[in-house]
Amino acid sequence: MHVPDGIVPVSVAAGGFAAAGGVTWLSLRKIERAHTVPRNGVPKASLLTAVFFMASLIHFPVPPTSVHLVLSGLMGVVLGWYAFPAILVGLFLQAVMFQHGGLTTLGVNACIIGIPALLAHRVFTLRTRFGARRRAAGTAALGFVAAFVAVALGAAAASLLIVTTVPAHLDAVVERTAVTALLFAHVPLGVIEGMFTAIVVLFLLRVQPGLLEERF
Amino acid sequence: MRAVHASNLTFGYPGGTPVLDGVTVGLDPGERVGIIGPNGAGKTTLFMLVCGVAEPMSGGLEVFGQRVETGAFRPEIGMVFHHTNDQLICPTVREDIAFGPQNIALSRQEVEERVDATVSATGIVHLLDRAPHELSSGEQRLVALTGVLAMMPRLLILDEPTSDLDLRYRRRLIQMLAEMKEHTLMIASHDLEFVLETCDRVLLLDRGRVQADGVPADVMSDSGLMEAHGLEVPHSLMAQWHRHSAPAHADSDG
Amino acid sequence: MRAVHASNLTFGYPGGTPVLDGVTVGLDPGERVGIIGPNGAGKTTLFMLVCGVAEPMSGGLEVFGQRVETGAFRPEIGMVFHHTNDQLICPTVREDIAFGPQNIALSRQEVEERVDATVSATGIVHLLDRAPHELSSGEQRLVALTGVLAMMPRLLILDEPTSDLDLRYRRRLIQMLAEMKEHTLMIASHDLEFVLETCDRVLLLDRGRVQADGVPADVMSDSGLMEAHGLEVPHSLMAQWHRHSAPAHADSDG
Amino acid sequence: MLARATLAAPTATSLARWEVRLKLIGLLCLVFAFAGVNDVRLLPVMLATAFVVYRLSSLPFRYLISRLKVPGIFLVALAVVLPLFSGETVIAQFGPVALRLEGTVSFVSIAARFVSIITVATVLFATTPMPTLVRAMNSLGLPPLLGDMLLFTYRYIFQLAEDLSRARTAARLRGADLGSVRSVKTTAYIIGSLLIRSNWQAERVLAAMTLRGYGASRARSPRHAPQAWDVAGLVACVALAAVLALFPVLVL
Repeated sequence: MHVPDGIVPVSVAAGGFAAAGGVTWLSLRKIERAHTVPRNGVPKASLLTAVFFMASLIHFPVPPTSVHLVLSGLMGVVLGWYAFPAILVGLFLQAVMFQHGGLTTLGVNACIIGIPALLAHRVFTLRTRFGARRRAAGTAALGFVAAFVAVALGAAAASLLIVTTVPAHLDAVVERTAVTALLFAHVPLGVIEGMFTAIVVLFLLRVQPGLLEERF
Repeated sequence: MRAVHASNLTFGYPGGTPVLDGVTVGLDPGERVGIIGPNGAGKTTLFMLVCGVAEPMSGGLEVFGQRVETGAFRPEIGMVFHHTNDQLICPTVREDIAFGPQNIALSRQEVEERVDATVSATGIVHLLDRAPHELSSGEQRLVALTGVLAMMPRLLILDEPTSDLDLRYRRRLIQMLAEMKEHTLMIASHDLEFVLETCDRVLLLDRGRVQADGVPADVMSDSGLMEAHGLEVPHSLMAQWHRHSAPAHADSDG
Repeated sequence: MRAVHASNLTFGYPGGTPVLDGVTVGLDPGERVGIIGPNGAGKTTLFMLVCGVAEPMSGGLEVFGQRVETGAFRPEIGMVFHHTNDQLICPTVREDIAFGPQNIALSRQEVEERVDATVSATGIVHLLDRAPHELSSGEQRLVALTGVLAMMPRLLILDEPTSDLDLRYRRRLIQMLAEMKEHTLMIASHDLEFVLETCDRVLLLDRGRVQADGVPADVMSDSGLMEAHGLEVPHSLMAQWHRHSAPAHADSDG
Repeated sequence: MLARATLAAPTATSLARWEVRLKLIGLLCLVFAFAGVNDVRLLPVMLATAFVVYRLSSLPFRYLISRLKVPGIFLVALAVVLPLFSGETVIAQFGPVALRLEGTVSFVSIAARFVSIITVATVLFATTPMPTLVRAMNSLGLPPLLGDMLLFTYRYIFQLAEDLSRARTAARLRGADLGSVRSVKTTAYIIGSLLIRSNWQAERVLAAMTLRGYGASRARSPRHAPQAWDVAGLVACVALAAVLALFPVLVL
């Protein structure tokens, strides 16, 4: 789901940075509005980002290969507006430490993963509409949906981008097949992400519901 | 058959000095062995090898007569980590203790029985519905121990079991260990008094080698040996010396 | 002017039993006060109040004659946390030690001088370019202490400073504290021998109250008092008793 | 895994001593110019530039190879897809399999860009300690909050790597099979536990930072006055980048 260096034209890379810059600016503004001392949220956001970073290195076997978690949905759910800066930081560190993703494509990747994360957050806030009796089931279901949708959106964006920008000589049919194939390849990941996120949010709901409520 | 049999065990990272440098040691079933030594002596590494988590560079290692295969699951080996925090992962204490038994595919009823039995043995029934994360460090250590005991290990490994414990929990642990007659114990600890109270044999590990092996009171009262390895003779052994020498004159004190 | 003056200090969480329940205590500048008691006695909470991290429910609190305002930065108060890992926040030791001095807006040169001076005082020059996560727990504790000392605090608070320390580092710490004549010290520790060696006064805290306050050897040798609060008379004090009684007959031992 | 990923210790070469902000701008200019290279004739120039920069850094080539390994898998995939399926001009036919010109060309240029960018980026990050780099980015306009988050995250991922690995080991010793999809629940519990613990730890970290004056005043970032040498390096990079970027315009 990460677009590596050297693939997309420089105009797309630049566009990615511009968009990511805009969303970051918006996120920071929202954070500043919500807090008297915005910097006090930094340790929390950073430590949780570190957890997500480590979690995204865990592989699950999906024969014939294995997948690793993206966690865009869960990050949105837990971090709120901090999710976008957090994802930017995580992607930067991944690119620098593992050459996973890319440096020139950092902006593009941040948008592919970060914007769905913000969306996932919106989806997840719907859980307040569930009554106390169905709170757990509703939280789990929305956790699943939020994560699945975030992965699906990210995968769709990445696939479209790669297929349309890379080989200038593919015909339309092949292109469409490639996009569809890439999308379907992401279905197991979406399901695993959804399950994973649902279990984590249920866990947090039972042990420390505050982590799902507060927008530090 | 020996409980643990390590011969010439060596472990290290490429390019570095070896963490374990030819450790040969045998433990009989039911022995309670304390492992002392300064930080970085190789205590935790030895445990990781015995548990099959890390792979030795060379040397042989058998537990209960069976070669330790790296990565293979051996339910008869239980380990309570120094950082017990990392060992407690379920939303409630009850689930956490059931975690191990569930993994070895026991029936639901068997799992429940195991949980009940272990929990009442360690006296933490009142904690069952709490989240492990909100417990005090002493309680966490008891829960981690209970979770390991629920696997019914024959070899129980404790890494710094008294760190962060206050005296009440420390005493409780000493008492519990005293009652566990059928387990083979390996205990690494900086708390020499604790080792003195719970173990019937001690290994002094330093620079990856066994520097001494014997009866705890003997090894630990050897001030030259202890100081050579960054340790001190525990105060109680110094007091003991006085006590030993005192009785003849006890009447003149009264 | 007293270094610390707390009067009837109370702290708790809504609906729970109070963590501190009317603590009144005064420390003179230069005093070295050990705080002992079981887990949950309120030691760390007391420190959090003195540092201005938490807000008391009621009661008065002054440090060096000035009221403690919650959240206000008081560079003259330094605290080394129990979990030193939480305190080492920069990617390298050098930056971590410079973190505090930089925050009080010293010039670059002043910051460097402070770092150099403190680092050589605590003897960790060789660690400067290492990352905190690759240090041993003993080294981490020294670095955290250095980072706090670089702020030149007058009141130094240490929470369980010997936890996870092996004897080499423990001895080094004792020596360093002995040389720091001008600081007022507050030390919470389960390591009673350490308190005995470093402090000239001890407070026994339990259930949120000061249960005893006096000379360490006196308070800690009172076995009835100690046991009532989940503590034990340290072995060295028991040995001392023997030593005190022994001399008259010393010749007959030789 | 993380231990191997740790950045190489910055070496004492000229590139390590290059004033960080100028180095950052210079090398990033090169990287983005590389990303825009489409003309096949420029590929050798680009690769040569990357090679020279890497030589100047004195980093061992083994290190670069190790950095290229992981993302190289993606290249291998492209090496199969593009030359065989993209384009109409067949240059070679092996039974049903045809090697096509356009696909081969686009694969070669993607691969060249990819290798060049990673080479220069590796130099940038391996010769600059992360904190210095972030400080420089801050002084070039990166919002302070983002810089702080970057440094904190970087600081604590190593601790979390250890926590996570211990937690997984502990679970495995209690019989958990972490190599299966069924382990999703166990892994979710472990991550949930780490989130809760990190949340509490963050409170302690904040307290510790506040006690050392975090936020009391804006820390000054250390600045070295750039030497002529530093500026020359920047000029060279920008000039090269400009040539690469403007070549198509100039030639036409």
